Amino acid sequence: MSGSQFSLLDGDVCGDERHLTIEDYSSAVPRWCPGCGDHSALGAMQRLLESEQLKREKTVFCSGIGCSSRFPHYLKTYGFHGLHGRALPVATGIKMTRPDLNVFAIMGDGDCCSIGLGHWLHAVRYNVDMVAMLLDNNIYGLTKNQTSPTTPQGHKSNTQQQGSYLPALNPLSATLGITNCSFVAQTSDWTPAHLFQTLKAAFHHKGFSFVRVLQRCPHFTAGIYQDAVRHPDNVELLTHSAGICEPEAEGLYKNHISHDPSDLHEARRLAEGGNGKFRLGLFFRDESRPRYNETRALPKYTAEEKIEILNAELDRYAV
Amino acid sequence: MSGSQFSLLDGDVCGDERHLTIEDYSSAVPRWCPGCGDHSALGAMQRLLESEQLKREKTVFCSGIGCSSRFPHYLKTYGFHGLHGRALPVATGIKMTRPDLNVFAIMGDGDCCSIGLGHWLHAVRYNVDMVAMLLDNNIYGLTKNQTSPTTPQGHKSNTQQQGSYLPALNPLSATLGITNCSFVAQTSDWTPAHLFQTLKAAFHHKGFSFVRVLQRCPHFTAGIYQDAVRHPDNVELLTHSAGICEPEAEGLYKNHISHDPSDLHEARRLAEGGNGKFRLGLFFRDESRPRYNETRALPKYTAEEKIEILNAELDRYAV
Amino acid sequence: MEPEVLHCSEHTVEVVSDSGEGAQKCGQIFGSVSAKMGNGVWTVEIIPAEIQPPARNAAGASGNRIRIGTQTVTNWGDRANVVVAFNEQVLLARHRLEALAEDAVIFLEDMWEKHEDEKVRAEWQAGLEELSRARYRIIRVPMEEICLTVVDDARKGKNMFALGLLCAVYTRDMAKVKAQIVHQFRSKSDEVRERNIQLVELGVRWAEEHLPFRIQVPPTESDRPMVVMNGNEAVGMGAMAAGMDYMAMYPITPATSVSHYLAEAFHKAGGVVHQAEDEIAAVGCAIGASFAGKVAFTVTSGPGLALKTEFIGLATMTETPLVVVDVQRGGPSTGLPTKVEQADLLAALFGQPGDAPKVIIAPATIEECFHSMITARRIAEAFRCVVMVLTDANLATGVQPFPRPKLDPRWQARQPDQGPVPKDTRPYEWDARSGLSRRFIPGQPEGMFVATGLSHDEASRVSYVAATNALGLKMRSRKMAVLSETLKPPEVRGDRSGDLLVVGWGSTKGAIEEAVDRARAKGLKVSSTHLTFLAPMQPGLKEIFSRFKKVMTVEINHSDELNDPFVTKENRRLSQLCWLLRAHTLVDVDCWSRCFGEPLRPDHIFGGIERMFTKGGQR
Amino acid sequence: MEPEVLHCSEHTVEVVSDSGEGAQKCGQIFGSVSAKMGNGVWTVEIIPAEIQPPARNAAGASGNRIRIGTQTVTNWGDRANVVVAFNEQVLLARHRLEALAEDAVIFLEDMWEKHEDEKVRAEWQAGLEELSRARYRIIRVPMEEICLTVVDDARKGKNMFALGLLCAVYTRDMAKVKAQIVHQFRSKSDEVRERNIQLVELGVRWAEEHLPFRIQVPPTESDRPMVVMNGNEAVGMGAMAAGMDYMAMYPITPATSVSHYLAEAFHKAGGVVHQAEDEIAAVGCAIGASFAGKVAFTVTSGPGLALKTEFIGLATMTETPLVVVDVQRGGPSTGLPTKVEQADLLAALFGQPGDAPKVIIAPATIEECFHSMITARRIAEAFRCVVMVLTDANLATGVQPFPRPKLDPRWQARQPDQGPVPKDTRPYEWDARSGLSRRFIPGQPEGMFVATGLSHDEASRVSYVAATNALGLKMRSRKMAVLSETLKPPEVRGDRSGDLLVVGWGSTKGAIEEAVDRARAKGLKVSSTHLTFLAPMQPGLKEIFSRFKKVMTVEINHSDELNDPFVTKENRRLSQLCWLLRAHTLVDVDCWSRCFGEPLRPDHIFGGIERMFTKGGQR
Ligand SMILES: Cc1ncc(C[n+]2csc(CCOP(=O)(O)OP(=O)(O)O)c2C)c(N)n1
Ligand SMILES: Cc1ncc(C[n+]2csc(CCOP(=O)(O)OP(=O)(O)O)c2C)c(N)n1
Ligand code: SF4
Ligand code: SF4
Ligand SMILES: [Mg+2]
Ligand SMILES: [Mg+2]
Repeated sequence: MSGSQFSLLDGDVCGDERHLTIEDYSSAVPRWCPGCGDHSALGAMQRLLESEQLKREKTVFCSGIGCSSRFPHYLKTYGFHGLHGRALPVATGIKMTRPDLNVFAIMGDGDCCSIGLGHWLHAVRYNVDMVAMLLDNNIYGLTKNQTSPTTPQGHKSNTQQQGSYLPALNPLSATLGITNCSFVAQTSDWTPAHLFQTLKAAFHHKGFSFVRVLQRCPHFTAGIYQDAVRHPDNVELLTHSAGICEPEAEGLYKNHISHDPSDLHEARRLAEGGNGKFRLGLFFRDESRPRYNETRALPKYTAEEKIEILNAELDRYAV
Repeated sequence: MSGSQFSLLDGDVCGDERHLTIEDYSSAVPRWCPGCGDHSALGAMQRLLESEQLKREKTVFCSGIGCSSRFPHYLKTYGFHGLHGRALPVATGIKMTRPDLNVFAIMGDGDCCSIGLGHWLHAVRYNVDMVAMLLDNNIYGLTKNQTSPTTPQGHKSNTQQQGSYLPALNPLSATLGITNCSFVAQTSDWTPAHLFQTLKAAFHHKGFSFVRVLQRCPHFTAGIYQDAVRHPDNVELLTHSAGICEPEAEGLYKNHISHDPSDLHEARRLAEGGNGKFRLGLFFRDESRPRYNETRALPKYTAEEKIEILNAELDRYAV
Repeated sequence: MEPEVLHCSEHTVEVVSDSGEGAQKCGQIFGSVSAKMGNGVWTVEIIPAEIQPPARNAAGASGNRIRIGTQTVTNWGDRANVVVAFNEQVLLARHRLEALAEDAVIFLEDMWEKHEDEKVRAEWQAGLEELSRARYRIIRVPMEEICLTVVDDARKGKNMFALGLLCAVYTRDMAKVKAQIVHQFRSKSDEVRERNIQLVELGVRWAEEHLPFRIQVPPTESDRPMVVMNGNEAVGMGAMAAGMDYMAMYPITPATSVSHYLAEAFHKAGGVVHQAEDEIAAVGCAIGASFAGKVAFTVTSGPGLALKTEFIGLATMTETPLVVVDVQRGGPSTGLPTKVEQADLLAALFGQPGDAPKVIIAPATIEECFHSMITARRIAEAFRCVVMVLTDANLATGVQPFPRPKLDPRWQARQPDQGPVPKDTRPYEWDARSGLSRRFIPGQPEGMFVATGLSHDEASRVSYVAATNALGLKMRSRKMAVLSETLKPPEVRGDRSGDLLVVGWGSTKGAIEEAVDRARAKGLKVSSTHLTFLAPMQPGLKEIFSRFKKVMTVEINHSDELNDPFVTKENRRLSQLCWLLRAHTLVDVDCWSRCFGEPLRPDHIFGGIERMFTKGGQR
Repeated sequence: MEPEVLHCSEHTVEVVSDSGEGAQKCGQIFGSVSAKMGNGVWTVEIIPAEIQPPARNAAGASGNRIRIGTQTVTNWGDRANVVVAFNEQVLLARHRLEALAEDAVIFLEDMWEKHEDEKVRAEWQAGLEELSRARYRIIRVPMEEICLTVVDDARKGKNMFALGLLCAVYTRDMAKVKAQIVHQFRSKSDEVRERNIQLVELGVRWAEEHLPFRIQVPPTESDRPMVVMNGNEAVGMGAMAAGMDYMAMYPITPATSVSHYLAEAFHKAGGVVHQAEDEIAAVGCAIGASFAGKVAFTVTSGPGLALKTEFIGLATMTETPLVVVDVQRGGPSTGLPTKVEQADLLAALFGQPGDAPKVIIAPATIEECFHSMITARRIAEAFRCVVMVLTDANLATGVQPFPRPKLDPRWQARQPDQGPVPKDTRPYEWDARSGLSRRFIPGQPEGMFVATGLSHDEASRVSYVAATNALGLKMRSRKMAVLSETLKPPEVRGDRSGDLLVVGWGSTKGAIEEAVDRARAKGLKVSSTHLTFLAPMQPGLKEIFSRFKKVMTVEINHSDELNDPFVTKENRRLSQLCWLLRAHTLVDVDCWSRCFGEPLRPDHIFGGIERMFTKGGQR
C-alpha cells in the first residue's frame, strides 16, 4: 500500500514536516500482559511508521475488539477502535473515500476468523489497498480463554473444556482460496526483524495485504508456539528474491524453502503445512489484481459543478 | 449424509411405510420463471428423495431468502425458510440436536457467498452431516438483478451498471481453502442425471457436502452458461472410480479429467479452472474429517436422572 | 354522435395484468403524461408476490393505480373509477380487495371466454358470475385480437393498446404521449418505439369507435416548474443535492431502487454506490467514510435495519455522522417485502441496547423525501449523530409531481476540513451546555485521536471512570434537547380546537387529510396534525392535544382492538406513534390502525374517525 | 487483654489489589464461608478495566466487596466498613469513588513506604496525604514481609494472608475456612492447599497479636438448606432444571461465564454448549434446535443482543420457542463491558422492525435468576414465542445464598412429541380467541410444513393477502394479552398508599427496598414495588399508582436532569421503565437514575427519594 501518490484533498500543508521518531508515533503505554506478542507487533509497526516517515495525520489504524484491537490506542495516528469482527468494513469505507490515507486494520483471531470471517474474505476479494494484520494467539484473549477457530484441536479452553473439537482453521489457506487475493504473508512476534520486513513489504504492496502474525499469549496459550520459539528447526523460512528477505531470520532459521510468490498453487501447498513446522515468509503476491478502491475512486466536483449536473438530472424528471 | 443409523427419538412408528412416489414428495407448484434452473434442481432433489425413500417427516429443508430459497415450499417435508444468508446456522442447530433427521440446506449465491459467507465457510469447517446446495445463477434474482460475488467481471447489473468490478468469486476454491472441508462437487441444472448423481453422492457422504449447481436464470443472466449448454466442448467432466459416475454426462461430454477426489491439492488446482471451461464432478471427498455434530452429540437422560445429576451439582453449591 | 363528457375534479384509474404483461409501464406513462399536462397525480404500484407468478392468478395481479386530479393529489384515493384488466382473475383480485368503486367502468380483455382450454373458460364464467354481483359497468375489449394485427406476441403489446384506450378516454395530449414513449423506450430500437406508438393509436381508434363517453379531469394551469418522480428517486436526488456522494448498501426490497437510481446518477454527478457483502458491512463502510470526512449514508428496509443495529449504536457512541434511510415494508421478519407498513418507528428509536439517542425524520410526501435528505445530512454533521429517515414502500414506488427544487450550493456538504486542529482542543470537547463538539477528520494535523465504542473521555481515551461514563451519556443525550429547541410545533390542519385531533406521520398524510376534510364537510369537529420529527419530538404537542376532546393516531401498523377477546384497556398493545405520544404527553391518545399491506384509503380512515364519534371511541 | 467486640447486624468488607494478586479469591472464600456459617451475604466483584493493567494503578483496582449480615442481605450496601488493600493506589480508587465509610477500618500493606523506587515512595506519600483528609482508621500491615516467610512470591500469597486476617476479625469458623480452601483449590496440588492454609493461619496470628477489636455479625440459625452461587451459575442451573440442554452462544462479557459453567455442567448432566462463529449464528442454531423440538436458549450481552435482532424477529414470526438471556452491561455500543447497567429494556422490547410481541422477564435476585429460566422455558414453549430474560453484570458476578431449590421433574421440558399430528390440523391453527396453536415437530408424521418469516396463513403457506397478514399480526399479539391475564399485580412493600411509590426492576430490588425502609424509618410515606414482567406488564399498575401522590422509577440507565441546560419537562429523555410506565398508565411517573457503572447504593437511592420530597420532585 503506498498512499503518497494520491492527494485527493487539499490543505495538508502543515502536517508533519520534521523527521519523526518512534516516540512521535507512540501514544499511551500499552496495557498488554508482559510477554504478550502484541508488544512486539506494535514495535515493528512503529518502526515501519518511522522508517517510512508516514504522516501521522494521514494514517489510520482500524481495529475490532480484543486484546489485539487495543493496538490503535498506542499509536499517535488517527484510529478507529470499532466493533468486534468489523474492522475491515470501516477500513474499507475510509480507504474508498480517502485514497490519500494510509489504512491499516488490526485484528485478533476471534475477531478476524470467527465473527469477522465474512468481512475478512470479502475484503480479500475487494483488494482495497490497505494492510490487514491478524494477531493470531489461537485464543480469545480479552474475554478470557475461549476457543477460537485457530485454536489447535484438543487444546482446552473455558468453552471447550474437553479440548477443541475441530482442527484449527488455516488463515493462509482460507485467504489463498479467495479469488482476487493479492498478498499473503506469515511472520511471528518473536522474529521482530522479519515481522518488520513483512509489514514493510505489505505496506508497499498495492492492494489488500494480509499478514498473519503468530502471536504468543503467555496468559492463555503459553506454549502453543514454544516449539518454534525454542527450536529454530521447527521453522521453515520462505525465501526468494521476490519474497521477504531478512538476514537475521535467514541466519537463525536454517530450513529455507525457495518459493516464488507468484505461484498460487505452490503457495496453497506450502500454506497447508503438514509436517508440523511453522512457515514464515511471503506466500503469495500479485499486484496485477484489480483494486476495488481504484475502479471506484470518487471524482471531484465543486458544489457549483454538482448543481449544474443535478439540474440536468432534474430536467429529466421535469414535468 | 445418511441419517438412518441414528434414532434418538422414539415414536416414529407411524411414519411413511408405503413406497413413496415423486408426487408424495411434491408440495405446491413452483413459482419460478419458465426455464429457471431451479426447476431442474428441484426435480433432481425429488428423485433423490424418492430413490432413497427418505421419510418425509424425518427430512428438513432449510433455506435463506431468494428465488432459490423458495425450494422448501415445493417439497412435502419439513422446511425452514429463514433469513437471507442464514440457512446454515438453522440447519446446524437442527442437526446437532436431531441427528436422526436428514438435513438439507438450499442457498442462492447472494445468500451463500455474499451475506452468508461467514456461516458457509464456518459450516464447511464444522463439517456437520448435511447436504448444502448452492444454486448459483451469478446474480441476485429475487431482488431483481444486482451483482453477486459470483457475477462475472464486466457483467452489468442494476447496482453495477458499468459492469461488475471484480472477478467472480470461485465457491469451489473458497470451500477447498477451509480446513476440515470434506466434500466439494459441482454440477449443473442442464445435466439433470449428473445433478441427481451428485446429490446422491452428497447425501451418502458423512459430513458436510457442498454442492454447487450452475443454475440458469433466463430472467437476468440468460447466456451466462450458454457456452457450456450449447457446446459440450466447453465442459470438462471429472471422472474417477471414487468420484461421480454418470454415463449420460460421460457420453455427452467428451472432455474427461480423471481426478482422484482424495487429492486436495489437485482439487484446488482443478477448481481454479483457468481455461474458461466449466468443470463438473467431484472435486474432493474425505470422510475421515471430524464431524462436529458427532463429537457433540447429546446424551439422553430421563427427567428423573437429570434431577439426580442436578442435585449432585447443587450439593457442590450447598451452604 | 358526440360522446358524452363526464366532468370530474379527480378520478382513479387502475391497469392490472399478469406480471410481465407491462401494465406498470402503461400506468407510468399515463401518470407522467397527466403530470406533464398539469394534473395532480399520485401513482402506486400494484406488485405481485412473485417474480413470475403463474398466469391468470389473483395473487399475481400486477399493475398501477393512478389517481389524477385538477388540484394536487396527495394519496392513492379510495376505489378505482376506471379499470383496464387483461384477464378476469387479476380483476377479481382487485374486486375482492374492495379496490373498485361501485360504479367502476371496467375494460376487460374477453379472449378468455372462448379460450381453447376448458378450465380457462370455466374460470372466466365463474369470474364474471362473481363480478356480476357488483354494479360495475364492464366493457369487453378484444385486446389480443386487435394487437395481433401489429405484433406477434400480444402479451408484449396490450399494455400500449391499453394506454391508447385510456388516453382517448381522458383525452390526453397525444404529442406528450408520443414524447413520453420515445423517452421511456430510449434504450430500445426505433422499430420498437414505432410499434408501440402504433399500438397506442390502435387503442385510441378503438375507443373512438366504441365508447360513447369521455372523462374530463381538467388540469390546472401553472407556470411553476414541476418535476415528477418516485420517492426512492427523490431520496437519491436529495442525497446528491445535500452533497452526499458515498452510499453503501445491500439490496433489499423496497429500498434497492435508490441504489439503482444512484448507480446511474452518481456515474454522472460523482459518487459511489458501494454494494457491500451484507448490511452490516454496508453501514460499517458508511461509518468509515463518515469518519474519514463524509456524511455517508445507507439505505435499507426492516431486516437490513435489524442487522445494522450494532453499528448504529457505534456511530452514536463515536459521534460519527450517519444517515440511515429505512424504507419501511411489512413486518415483522421477512414479512411482506413489497408492501407498505409503518412499523419500524420504535425499532429505529429504541433498537440499540444502551442509551443511543438519535434523530428520526419521516417525510410525508415524495417532495419531502427529497428535502429530508438535505435536513438529515445537515443535522447529522452539525450534531455528530445518527439521523434516521423513515420512508416506506408507498413513498418508494409512488410517483407524484412536485415543485422543482431550486438547488442551493449551501445544501451541499463542504469538503472536509484538512487544516490543523487548534492547539489543545480535544476530539470530544463537549460544550458543557449543548454537548456539541468539533469534529476531527483524518488528514488534520494535530487532530490524531482514536475513536472508540468504549466509554471514553473528551480526549477519546477509554475510561471506566464512573463520572466520565455519566458525562458521555449526558452529553450525547443533551444534543437532542438542543435540537428539539430549534423545532417548531406541528401545524394543525382545520380548527385549532375541537372534538378530535388525528395525528399521523409519514406517507399517510394525504389520505388522513382527505379523510379529515371529508369528516369536517360532514360537520364533525375534527382536525389533524402530522409529525415530521419523531425524535426528538416537535414541541407543543401536549398543548395542542389539550385543545381537543380526543386524540387518536392513524398508522399502518398493528394495534389490538379493544373488543377482541382477552384484550383490555390495560393490556392492549397500541400503535407505535400512539405509544410514544402517550409517554410524551400523558394524554390518553387512542389509535386507529390497519395493517393490510397497502396504503390507507381516505374512506377507511374516515370510517375510523366516525367510529371514534359514534362509539365514543375507545377511551 | 481481651479484644473489644463490636456487635453489628451487618457489615461491608472490601478486598482490593492489583489484578492478578488474588483479592477476588480471598473475597469469594470469605463470602462463601460466611454464607455457610449462616450469615446473609452479597458479593460483588470489583473488576479492572484491562486483563493486565499496570501494577499499582487506580484503574486496575481488582477485588471484591462482601456484605454480610445477620439477616438476608439483598444488595452490596453503601460504603465499606472494613477494607484490606494491597497498595495505596487501589485503595485511592475506592476512596475516590466514595466507596468507603467515613470511619472505615483499613488494613493497608505498607511495604511501599520504603520501596526502592523513588517514584513509588512519592506516590505512597501523596496517597497517604490524600487519604489523611478522610477519617479512616488506617492500620498498616507488613503483608509482603510476613508472606515471604512462607512463599517466594508474595504476590501469590497475600490474598490468603488477608483472608486469615479477615477471618480473625470476624471470627469465622476455621474448620469451614479450611474446607473451603480445599474445595476452591481442588484442582491444585496438596502442597498448594497446605501452603494456602499456612498463609491463612499467618493472617489469623497477625490479627490476634495486633488487633484490639473483633467484629461480630451473628448468623441466624436455620435448618433450611441453602445454596450459594452467582447469577450466571444460577441461570445455567435454572436452564438445566428446566430441561434445556442446548445453548448456543458467542463469548461476550459479562455473559460468557454462563457458558463456562454449562460447558462443565452439561458434560455431566447431558447437554451442549455450542460456541458459534458469531452471535447471529448462535441464535440461528438455537432457533434450529427449537424448531427441531427443543426449547433452546442463547446468552449474550448488549452488542450481541444487537446482532441477534433479526433472528429474534424470525423466531417471533415463525412462533419458534426461544429463550434469550441478556446479561446487561454498560452501553451504548461496546460501552462498559464489565459494568452493570439496565439499559437494554427498550431494545429488548422494541428492537425488531415490525411488530414483534415478546415476553420480557427480569429476575431481581440470584435466586430469581434460577427460577426465571424455568418460567421462561415454560412460557416460550406454551406460547410459541420468544422470552427474554434480562439480568445484568451485578447479578452475573454477584454471589448470594438462597434456599436450595427443590427440583421438580415437571419443570423439565418433555421429550418432543413424535407421534403423528392429528388429521387436518395445521401448523399455525391459531385458536381464534387466544392465538395459541399446536407446535409441530420434525419427525411427527403428517406434520410436514415449512416455517417461514414471510407473512403466512394457518397452513404456513406464504400469503400476501391483506386479511391473512392482519390475522397473523393479531394472533401473535393476542398471545400477550392471554399471558397478561395470568399475571398477578406486583406486591407493594410498605403501606398500600402514601406520598411516593418507588418502582424498580431487575437487580436493584434489594437496594431500593433498603432505601425505602430507611426513608420510612425517617417518617417518609414511601412504598416500593418491583416488576418481574416487563412485557406483558403485570396488571393493576395504574390502580396501584393512583394510591400514591407521586410515582418514580429507580433505574441504572440514563435520564436527563430537569435542571440541566436545554432540558425541559417536554424534551427530557427519561429512564426506560419510566417511559414504559407513562405510556402504559398515563401517570406522570418520574425517574431517578444513575449510570455510574456500578450497582446502586441504598444511600444514593435514599438521596433520590429525599430530593423527591424536598423539591416537590420534578413533576
Ligand atoms: C458483538 C460482540 N461479540 C462479542 C464481543 C466480546 N469479545 C470481545 S473481544 C472477543 C474475542 C477476543 O479474541 P480475539 O479476537 O482472538 O482477540 P485477542 O483478545 O485474542 O487479541 C470477544 C468475543 C464483543 N465485544 N462484541
Ligand atoms: C437481511 C436481508 N437482506 C436483504 C434481503 C433482500 N434479499 C432477498 S433475496 C436477496 C438476494 C437474492 O439473490 P440470491 O441469494 O443469489 O438468490 P436468487 O434469488 O438468485 O436465487 C436479497 C438481497 C433480505 N431478504 N434480507
Ligand atoms: S491475555 Fe494474551 S493476548 Fe491478551 S494481553 Fe495478555 S498475553 Fe496478550
Ligand atoms: S429470476 Fe431467475 S432465478 Fe429467479 S425464478 Fe426467475 S429465472 Fe429463476
Ligand atoms: Mg486471539
Ligand atoms: Mg442468485
